[in-house]
This record gives sequence, C-alpha cells and structure tokens, in this order.
Amino acid sequence: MNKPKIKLILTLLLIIFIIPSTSLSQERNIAVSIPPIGSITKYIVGDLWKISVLLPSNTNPHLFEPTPQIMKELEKAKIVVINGKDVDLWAKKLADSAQKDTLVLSDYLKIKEENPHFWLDPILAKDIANIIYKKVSSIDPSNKNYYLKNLNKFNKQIDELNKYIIKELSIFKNKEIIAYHPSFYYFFKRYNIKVLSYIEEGEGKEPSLKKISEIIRLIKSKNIKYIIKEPFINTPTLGTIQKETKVKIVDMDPIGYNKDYFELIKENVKILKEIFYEQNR
Amino acid sequence: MEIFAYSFTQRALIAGFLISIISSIIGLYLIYRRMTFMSAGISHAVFGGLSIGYLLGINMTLTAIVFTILLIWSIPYIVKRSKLQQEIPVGIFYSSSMALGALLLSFHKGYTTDLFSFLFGSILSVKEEDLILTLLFTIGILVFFIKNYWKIIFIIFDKETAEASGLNVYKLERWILTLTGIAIVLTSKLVGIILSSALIIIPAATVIPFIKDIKKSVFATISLNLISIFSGLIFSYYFNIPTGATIVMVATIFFLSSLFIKKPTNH
Amino acid sequence: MEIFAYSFTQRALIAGFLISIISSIIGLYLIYRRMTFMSAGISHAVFGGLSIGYLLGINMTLTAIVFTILLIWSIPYIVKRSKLQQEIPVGIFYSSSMALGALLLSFHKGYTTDLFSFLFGSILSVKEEDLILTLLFTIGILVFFIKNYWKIIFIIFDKETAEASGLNVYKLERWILTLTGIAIVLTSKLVGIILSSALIIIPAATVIPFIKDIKKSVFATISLNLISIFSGLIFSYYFNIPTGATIVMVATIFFLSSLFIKKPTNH
Amino acid sequence: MNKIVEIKNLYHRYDQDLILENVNMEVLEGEFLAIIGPNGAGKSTLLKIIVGIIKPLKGIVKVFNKDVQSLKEERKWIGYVPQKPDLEKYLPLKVKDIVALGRRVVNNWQKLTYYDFEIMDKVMEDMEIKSIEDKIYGELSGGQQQRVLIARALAQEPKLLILDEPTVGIDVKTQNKFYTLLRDLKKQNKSIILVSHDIGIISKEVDRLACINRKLYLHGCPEEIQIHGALKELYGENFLLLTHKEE
Amino acid sequence: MNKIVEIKNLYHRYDQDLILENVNMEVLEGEFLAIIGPNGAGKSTLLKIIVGIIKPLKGIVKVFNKDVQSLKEERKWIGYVPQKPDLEKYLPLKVKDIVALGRRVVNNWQKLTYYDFEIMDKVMEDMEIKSIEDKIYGELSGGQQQRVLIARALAQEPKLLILDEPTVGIDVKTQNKFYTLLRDLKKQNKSIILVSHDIGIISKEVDRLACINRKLYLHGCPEEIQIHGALKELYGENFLLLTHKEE
Ligand SMILES: Nc1ncnc2c1ncn2[C@@H]1O[C@H](COP(=O)(O)OP(=O)(O)OP(=O)(O)O)[C@@H](O)[C@H]1O
Ligand SMILES: Nc1ncnc2c1ncn2[C@@H]1O[C@H](COP(=O)(O)OP(=O)(O)OP(=O)(O)O)[C@@H](O)[C@H]1O
Ligand SMILES: [Mg+2]
Ligand SMILES: [Mg+2]
Ligand SMILES: [Zn+2]
Repeated sequence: MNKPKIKLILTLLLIIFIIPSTSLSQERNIAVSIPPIGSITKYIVGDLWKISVLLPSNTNPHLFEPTPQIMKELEKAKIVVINGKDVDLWAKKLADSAQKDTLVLSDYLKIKEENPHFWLDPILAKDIANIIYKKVSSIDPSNKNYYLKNLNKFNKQIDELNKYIIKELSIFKNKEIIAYHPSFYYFFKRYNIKVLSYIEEGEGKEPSLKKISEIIRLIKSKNIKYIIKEPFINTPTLGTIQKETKVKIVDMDPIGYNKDYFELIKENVKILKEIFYEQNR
Repeated sequence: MEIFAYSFTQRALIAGFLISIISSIIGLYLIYRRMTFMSAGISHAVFGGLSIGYLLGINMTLTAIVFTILLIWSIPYIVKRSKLQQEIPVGIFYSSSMALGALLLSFHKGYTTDLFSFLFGSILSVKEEDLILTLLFTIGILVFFIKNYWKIIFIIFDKETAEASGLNVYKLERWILTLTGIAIVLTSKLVGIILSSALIIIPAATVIPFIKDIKKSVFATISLNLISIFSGLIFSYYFNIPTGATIVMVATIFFLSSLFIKKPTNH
Repeated sequence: MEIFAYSFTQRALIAGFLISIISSIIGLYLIYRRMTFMSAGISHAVFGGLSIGYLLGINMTLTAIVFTILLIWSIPYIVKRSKLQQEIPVGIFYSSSMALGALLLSFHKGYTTDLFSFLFGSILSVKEEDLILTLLFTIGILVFFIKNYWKIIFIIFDKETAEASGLNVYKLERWILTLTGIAIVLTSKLVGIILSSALIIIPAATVIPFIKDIKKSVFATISLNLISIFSGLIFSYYFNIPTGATIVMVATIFFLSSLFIKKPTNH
Repeated sequence: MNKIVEIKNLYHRYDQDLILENVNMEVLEGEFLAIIGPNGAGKSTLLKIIVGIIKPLKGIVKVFNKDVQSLKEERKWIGYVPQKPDLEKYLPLKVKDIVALGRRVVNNWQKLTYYDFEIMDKVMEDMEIKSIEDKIYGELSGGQQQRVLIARALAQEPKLLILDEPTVGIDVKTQNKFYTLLRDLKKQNKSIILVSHDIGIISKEVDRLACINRKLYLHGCPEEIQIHGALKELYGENFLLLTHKEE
Repeated sequence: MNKIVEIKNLYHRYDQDLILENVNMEVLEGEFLAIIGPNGAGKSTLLKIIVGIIKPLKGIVKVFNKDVQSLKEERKWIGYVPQKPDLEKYLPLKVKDIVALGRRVVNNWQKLTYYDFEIMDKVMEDMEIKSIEDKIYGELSGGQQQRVLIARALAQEPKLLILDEPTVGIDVKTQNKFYTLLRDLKKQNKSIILVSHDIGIISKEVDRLACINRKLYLHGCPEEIQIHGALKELYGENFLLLTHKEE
C-alpha cells in the first residue's frame, strides 16, 4: 500500500516546487502585531496603506497558532511593525520566517527597561509615531509630506490628551495603586501614580507567599480599595487577596481590540478616576 | 510561627494535608498501573472541556469535568478495540483536547480569558468551599480504596485471573479511572497543574524503591508529601520564592537524594 | 491550488515532510519502548534549561539543549539506581524542570520574558534555515536508525539477552535517547508543543494495531503523518482556522475512525 | 453424576486459522481429565474458553450447568492456573498476600477469618512455600513463583480446578507432592482439568484423557494401547514414548 | 582439554541471604553439564553470573579463559536461553526475525548471507518452527514461543550453550528432537550447561552433573547411586524418584 502513496506524495511535492511563487501585491500593506500599534500607524499613514493587525485572540504558549489568514496578511505586507520585547515575540518569529522588512519599535526607543508596554504612555506613543513615520517615508518618499502632516496632527492630539490626563488626575491627592501585571508601568510613571506593588512582575512568575502577605498588609494599611488587572487575566491569587481584604478587582484594557488609541487611553483614565475617587473619599 | 498567622496559609496547610492523601493514593496506583503520565495528560485534556463550556457559555468547571470523565471512560474502550497500552489514549487526548480547545476558541473573536489559568491554581489561593469539597472527596476516595483494596491489587497484579475469578474488572477500573480523573482535575484546579502532577508522582516514586509493602508505602508517601508541602511553605516564605515551585523542588531533592541511599534489594 | 502559491505554505509542506519522517520513527520507537509521554515530558522540561540560560545571560537555545540532554542522560542512571519504570524520571522532570524554571526566574527582579514562547513554533512560520537544519537532522536520524535497526529491535525485545550477546545496550540507548531528545526539542520549536506531540504519538498509534510488520508500519506512519499535515493545511486555509490544531484534529479523526475498523487479530 | 463442564460443537479462530474445530467434551464431578497435544494445538485456548476469558467463535460451553459467559457467583468455584500469566511484577506483593487473594475471592472480600488462615497455611505447606510466605513475589525463583500461583488457585477450594501446565519449573519433589494433592482433591469429589506434556505421569494419574490437535482426537480412558494410537495420530509419527514407572 | 568455564570460590547474595556459597565448578570443551537442585537453589542465578548479566558478590568466573565481565567479542559465542525472559510482547516480531537476531549477533550485524539463512532454516526445522516462521511471536502458544527462543540461541552456533529449563512447555516429540540435537552439538565439541528438573532424562544424557542447593553438593558423573545419595541430601528426604526408560 505504501509505494503508490509515496509516489503520490513525491509528485505533489514536485508540483509545489514547480509552481512559481506568484508575486503578491505587496504595495502599501502594513502588518502590525497588536491593535494599539495599528491605531497609531493608522494616524500616520491615513488611507494610503492597508493595515492588518496580527494578534490572534489567544496567545497561550500551549495554543498559539497563527491561521493561514494571518500568514497571508503577513506575506502581503511590505513592512511588519512589531512592538518588540515580550508582548509580540510570536509576531517577530512569524515575520522573520516570512523574511519581511520588520520594524521593531523597541530597538529604536531609548528605554533600558525590560517592560514592553510602551504604547500606553502617550509621550512614548509620540516616539512610536515618529519611528513609524520615518519608516514609511523612507519606503514611500513621494508621500513624505502627507505623512509628516499626519505626524504633526497626531502629536498635537497627544499633547491635548496629555493635558487632559493631567487635568483629570490632578484633583486627587492620593494616587496609589496596586496592579496585577505591569502593563501600565510607563503610564503610571508618567503621571506620578504611585504603584505600591505589582503582584506579578513578569510573565510566568507565580507570586510568592511573602509577596501575597505583603500585598495584603499594604491593602489594609493604605486603605487600597481596588486592584487593577487585565481583562484576559484570570488568576486565583487575586481571589485569595480579595478574600483576605475585601478589595475589588477592576479590569484595565491595555490592548483594545478595534479601539482607537485615544479612546483606549481615555477609557482607562476614566477607570482610574473612579478608583481614585473611591480611595480619596 | 508568623507565617501561619494568615488565614490563607492555614487553608494552604489544610489543603496540603488533604491533597497529600489524595495524591499519594492516586500516585501509587498510577505508578503501579504504569500510567505515570495520567496526571499531566488529563490536566491538559481538561482544556478541551473548558473551551466548550466557555464558547457555549455554560458552567466551565462542570463542562470540563463531564468532558474529562467521558474521555476517561473511553480509555478502556479504546484499549480493548486497539490493544494499545493504556497510556496511549491518554497521550492522544493530551494533544487532541488542546487542539480541539484551540480550534473552538479560534471561532471566538476578541479576548478570550486564558483558560489554562483555570488550572493555574495556587496552594495559597484555596477557598473555604474548596476545602470542604476536597475534604468530602478525600473521604470518598479513602473509603473507596480501603473498601476495594484487595480487588484493586488483584486486578493490577493479574487482570486475567481476576476476571476469571468473577471480579467485574471493567466496572471497577472505570470507577478507579473516574475517581482518578476527578482527583486530577480537582487538585490541579486547587494547586495548579505543575504542583499537582508533582505531588502525585514524585513522593510515590521516591518511596516505592524502598518500601516493599504497599500499605506502609501509602503512609510513607503521605508523610513525604506533607513534609514537602510543609517545608516548601516555610522556605518559600523565608526566602521569598514561589511556593508551588519550592514545594516541587523540595520533593525533587528528596527524590534525587534517595537515589544515593542503598535500596533493600540490589542486583 | 492557490494555497500552495505562498512560500510559507511551501515551506510548511517541506517541513511537514521532514517532520513526518522524524516523528514517525521516534513515535514508533517511543510507543514500543513504552515511553509515550517522552515528548510531552521533554518539551516541558526544556523550560528549566531556558531559564538557566536566561538568568546567566548565555545562549538560551544552547543552554536548553544541553540541559535537556543532561536530563535525558540521567534517565538510564535513575532507572538503574531505583529500578523504576523509565517513564517515571521523565514524569519527574516534567514537573521539576518547570518548577526549577519558575524558581530561578523569581530571583530575577523586575520584568521577565515568557520563556515558554521558546516553544511557540508554528508549521506556518518555518524558516529556510530551519529547513536545512531539519533536513540534516532527518538524514542523521534515518542513518542512525537504519544502521542500528536490528540492534534496537533486539534491545527493545529482550534487553537482558541482548546484553548477554555482547551488545552495548547502555551506550546505544543513550544515543537513541539523545536523538529522541533533540528531535523533540527541534520539532517542538518548529511546530509547537501540541503539534509535535501529536505527530509523534497519534499516527503511530493508529498504525500499530493494523500493521504487524515494523518496517511497513514506518512507511504507513509516515504516510498517515503526511496525509494529516497535508489535509490539515488545506482545511485550515479554507476555513481560516489554526493550522496546527487542524492537523491534530485530522490525525485524531483518523485514529478514532480506525477503532471501528476490524483489526487483523481479534480475540 | 453431575456434568461440571460440558462443551458442544466448539469452534474458535484467532485470525484466519481455525484453532479449535468441533470440540465436544465433558467433565464429570470428581473427574480428573488431562488434555494433551503438541504445541500450538489449542489446549490453552480451550482452557481459556472454559474459564470464560475468551469468548468462542461458536458452540456451547456450559460450566456448572450454565453458559460460562453468564456465570457470576459460581466463578469463585473455578480455580485457574494460567500457562503464561501476564503479571505486574513491579507490584511488591508478598507470597501470603497472593495466596490470600484466592481466599478473598471465596469469602467475598471480607476480612480473613481464622478458618481462611488455616486453609492458606495448609496450601502453602502443601506447595512448600510456607517458609517464604513473607518474600516478595517478584524476587522469587521461577519455580517458587509457579508454586505460589498454584497455591492461590488451591486456596479457593475450587470445585473445578483448571491447570495449564502447572508443574512447569517445579522441582521433582514438589511435583510429586502436587500430584498426591490432586489425588486427594479428586477424592473430595473436585473436578480437575490438567494440561501437561508429561504423558508418563498423566497416563498414571488421570481418569480420562483428551488428545487435542485442533480437533479432539481421543476422549476416553488412558489405556496404554489407546494412548499409543492417539499419540501416533497426534504427533504424526511414532516416537520414543517415555513413560514413568515407580522404582 | 580446554576449560570453557571455570568458577572458583563463588559467593552471591541478593538481600541478606547468601544464595550461592563457595561454588567451584568447571566445564570443559565438548562437555555437557547438567545442574539440578530444588526451586530457589540458585541455579538461574548461577547461570546469569556465568553469562555475565549478574555481577557476583565474590569469586572468580572465567569464560573462555577470561574474566566474564571483561568479555567483549567472545560474548557472541555464548548462546543463552533464559528461564523467564522479560520480553516486550507488543513488538510485532516474526519468528524468523527473532531467530535471525541470533545470526546477526555472530555476523556482526551485517546483511544476512545465504549461509546465514541456511543455518536459520536448519535450526528452525530442528525446533519445528519453520512452518510458523512468518507468525508474530506474541501470538504463538507457550511452547512455540519457547522453541523460538531456543532456535535463536542455536542460530548463534555458540561454543557455549547455556540453557535454563529450556524444554519447559515443549511437547514430548520436540523435547526428544531437542535432546538429540544437544547430543550432536556435543559431538561438534560444543559445551553445554543445562538446568532442568527432568532428572530422568538428564541422568541419561549428560557427562557431568552438578547438584546445587546454595552450596555445590555434587559435581561428577551421573552414576545412579551417586545421584540417589545426592538427591537425598538435596531434597531432604527420600522421595519417589521417577526415572525414564526407553520402551
Ligand atoms: N531479584 C531478586 N531479588 C531478591 N531475591 C532473589 C531475586 N532473584 C532470585 N532471588 C532469590 O534467590 C534464590 C535463588 O533464585 P534462582 O532463581 O537462582 O533459583 P533457581 O535455582 O533457578 O530456582 P528454580 O528452580 O525455581 O528456577 C531464590 O530464593 C530467590 O528467592
Ligand atoms: N493471541 C493470539 N493471536 C493469534 N493467534 C494465537 C493467539 N494465541 C494463540 N494463537 C495461536 O493459536 C494456536 C493455539 O494456541 P494455544 O496457546 O492454545 O496452544 P497450546 O495447545 O496451549 O500450545 P502449548 O503446548 O505450546 O502451550 C497456536 O497456533 C497459536 O499460534
Ligand atoms: Mg498452552
Ligand atoms: Mg531458575
Ligand atoms: Zn503544559
């Protein structure tokens, strides 16, 4: 039974090699790893480029699997924009395998820390926009002015956002917080929000017994009412802490599927305000 | 000790005590039955059930348990039809349930909570309800294994003759598999996949080469489990390191050191 | 077909072809050697090695491979010292390496990367260099298994007499274990943990009950592997679902259907 | 007398080959039947069918006047010593634990009584394993292991004893004791089916002899002449028949 | 004549008990030695020590005039049939594949030559398994399996043949053929060590007899009287000795 089958397989393989790789239109397609980067890119390139966001809905190491659709988007793309560091290591791998022109943002940002969640700091988002601007203009110099105009507009909007955040948050005297995962690390630093503790300091780290007892002590002594976590996180440790302290858990979304960047930030600012309101009462 | 002033460490200790009993019994059974990897296999296979529950919006824990029990029940059937070793269906479910889960989840657009974290329990986050449930289950498993002790031994030792002597091997094995499955899902949910697999295998594997008396080895395994949990808790507190991982490392160190001790029989 | 116009699908097919050969050989060996879970065990154990590399700042892939090979080499030693079944050390490494990793990472203050993503492979994202490496390894493993075919058979069938007849069982088994370990790490890195475990176990388990001739079953397993990969690719393309998971499901469906086909020997 | 085992028109095949073809046979209460035949004749298969482990292709198999597949409680009365048992040697069971398994089968898995221990002691002494009762089964010599399995079957005090080459690997002295024991059991009206290649001993001890090689060639009393004819048919040519004589 | 096996002051223990105590023994070229003794006497242990699978506690064991633990190439010349081999029955090996393993050992794992096939055919015919050469080992009857293992050892054309109760489960006809074969091998100057409980046959066939029960009780020619004395010592009391006579 095996001989005919082997022949069949060999012929199939032959056919595949013979088919010339049809050159796919790579004109003005950008693939980005995660939605917020996509949103920022959109502000720069306008409608000149088609943007596709790669992030699959579930990136658990056991399950991570790009669909052929994602690979097609990637294959079509002229540039792949990747945040870098830990968040989208998978995208880096995919882009490398497709031998694409990849733009890894973390390589250009002058940040020494390991934490990869830069995009949530509006001021760093300016840098991100600038890096993307430079890249697209180098590839498509004919539209350089258009991109520059967009960049300036984006920067202005960010300045407004920055002012808005400062204004909204300045009314609170006590801005202390406990967060599960350090995704808003840069944001909190920027706006002088004091993080009493991150429960989990990086992927795959189980909080220790001591850490949990410290958190409990902190919550009790500092009258903390909320712990911030990401919507996709679901860990029993928080249940334990909640049980000891009656603290509430709120979600702050760092990614924002199909959300505009400014909306995403404002939404989170609103949540923070409510937390501070409660904690300053 | 300061460490036991918290109610969650107290609960951890009680949970540790109950889980020691469950995992020692299950662990010894699985090793003698040559199904060491049952625990790793089942705890991953649960994922398929979780994702069905998640997609259909029904109670995930329940769906997962029903799904897992169905898988487990199919093991003797598959073994009978294919004459393969028992571990092979478990190995197949290990990957295919995860693939099923990944496939189902891919139909769900947007965020999906990390379903695996369902099984990322932690001994530090045991709830009171969990304790009661675990206590009941521990009693159940104890009663079952004590009552059927010699029948189980007969089946493991010589399945064919056990059947010839009128034992309902099929029914009994299905019961054992069911209890094993529930035990694995329960302990994984309580203390996480890694710690649960570790407590099931490592102390039993440490004890078996030394103690040539099954009943005595149950007690020895329980003690070793308890010692690992207890010292793991204390170390993890004073060195400020993750508790589950510390417990596993303590158990592993016991195992590795045991290799250098002379066994009663050597040839 | 449109689907094979993309270079990534072409690479996927070639990788699939090579991995079919590797996993079929390793899979049949592991099943007959009663080490079905080797693949799940090793792909998790890699985590320990990765974290050592990460902490010391040395090449992670290299550290992981060295770590894994050391673990694998210790298996025969542990079996000899403890008289336990071979799978037990693998089961112990499964949990203890992950715990070791978690523990080591906890000493690293600040943000740590998700080391598991080391094994985040996907058959769609295979690189050209990977293909060359895999091709070389496939040739290596083929040569080794063809050259030592009967010796390996003798050792599996009757280890004691093989030793008595002058075979260096210990050395040969160490070689096989080493190759198996490298194969598992390599294929996991290339196509991910789930798909790699699935391709190793499922097609081999489907073929074994039907074909009572080891050499023929190698060819049948390779074909089944290829058919699963090929049709999995096509389905996943047209239904836009994750490729690896689809391949696993196709292989699982073959296995499940095979249960209903009459086997040559039935009693 | 009661028919303990009754087989009618029995057929069995494993793959393509018919292993048993139209076998008809019966064992009465208190009867000692020996089954002989060359290797691969289907003797072990026949015993497994009688015990109920293998379901035959076709035919009627009655044990204790019931279809063997429908036996429940009555299974306790069958003591079986398989030819090549597939045992889990890793399990550290003591000799006495294994013998006790035979007892537990009949006392419905209750706590062992004084009476149970008496019987266990008796069979262990009979099989000369009393002195090693605390040893682990897996660490015994081949012959010692075989004795333990016989003792387990005997401990059941079975009405029907099914023995598949039980004396394999057992030393001469214990073999003699064993056959004496079988004679005693027969006197207690127990039925015995024995497969063995030791034609010499068999012809001396048994009531009836069945010569099998796929078909049943002979089923009757072991008169010397009859045996010789059957053996010739069975093994194809006349060969040196070794018979045993008491010195 | 050459000493093929030479054992001096051999001691061995498994746990606490001494299993072999001060055993001294030798086997010459072309000699047929039988070892007898009750179950648990240490016979299989002694054979495993001679084959080199077990390292003894103390003593000198020389095979082909070298320390057995240091044998390399010479191991090919030893054919070994274990008493209870621990085989992987799941592996679907054909009878001829298993017999070929014996051949491959001696031809250094090269491709089998015409000569190799001839020898395989001969031993398979001798053990009457030629007709089942394409069957899967795991699906054979007990006696057929045992014949295959003997054929594997014979296929090695060993200078030293070590047989641990090889005729177990084998039917009378093939047993006879087997002993004839051993006689032929002896004529070809091969050395044979045989453990068996079949004292009748042994006393007829062998050159020398070793009676073992922890210690070596007797090591000499099997004269009837001598045997009787030794057996008495060995098995404790005088028992019905069954001897075989040709009819
Ligand atoms: N692995 C082991 N561990 C501990 N004791 C053992 C082991 N193997 C054998 N023994 C003991 O060593 C003694 C000798 O065993 P051995 O198998 O050599 O006997 P034997 O003479 O071959 O007996 P038989 O005629 O029953 O085959 C026995 O008492 C047995 O209990
Ligand atoms: N599981 C199996 N699958 C296929 N064939 C089998 C199986 N078991 C036995 N056979 C075949 O059935 C036939 C009868 O086997 P059985 O074991 O009943 O013989 P037996 O008379 O007991 O022989 P022996 O004297 O060697 O023990 C043999 O030819 C054997 O090859
Ligand atoms: Mg038989
Ligand atoms: Mg022996
Ligand atoms: Zn896992």
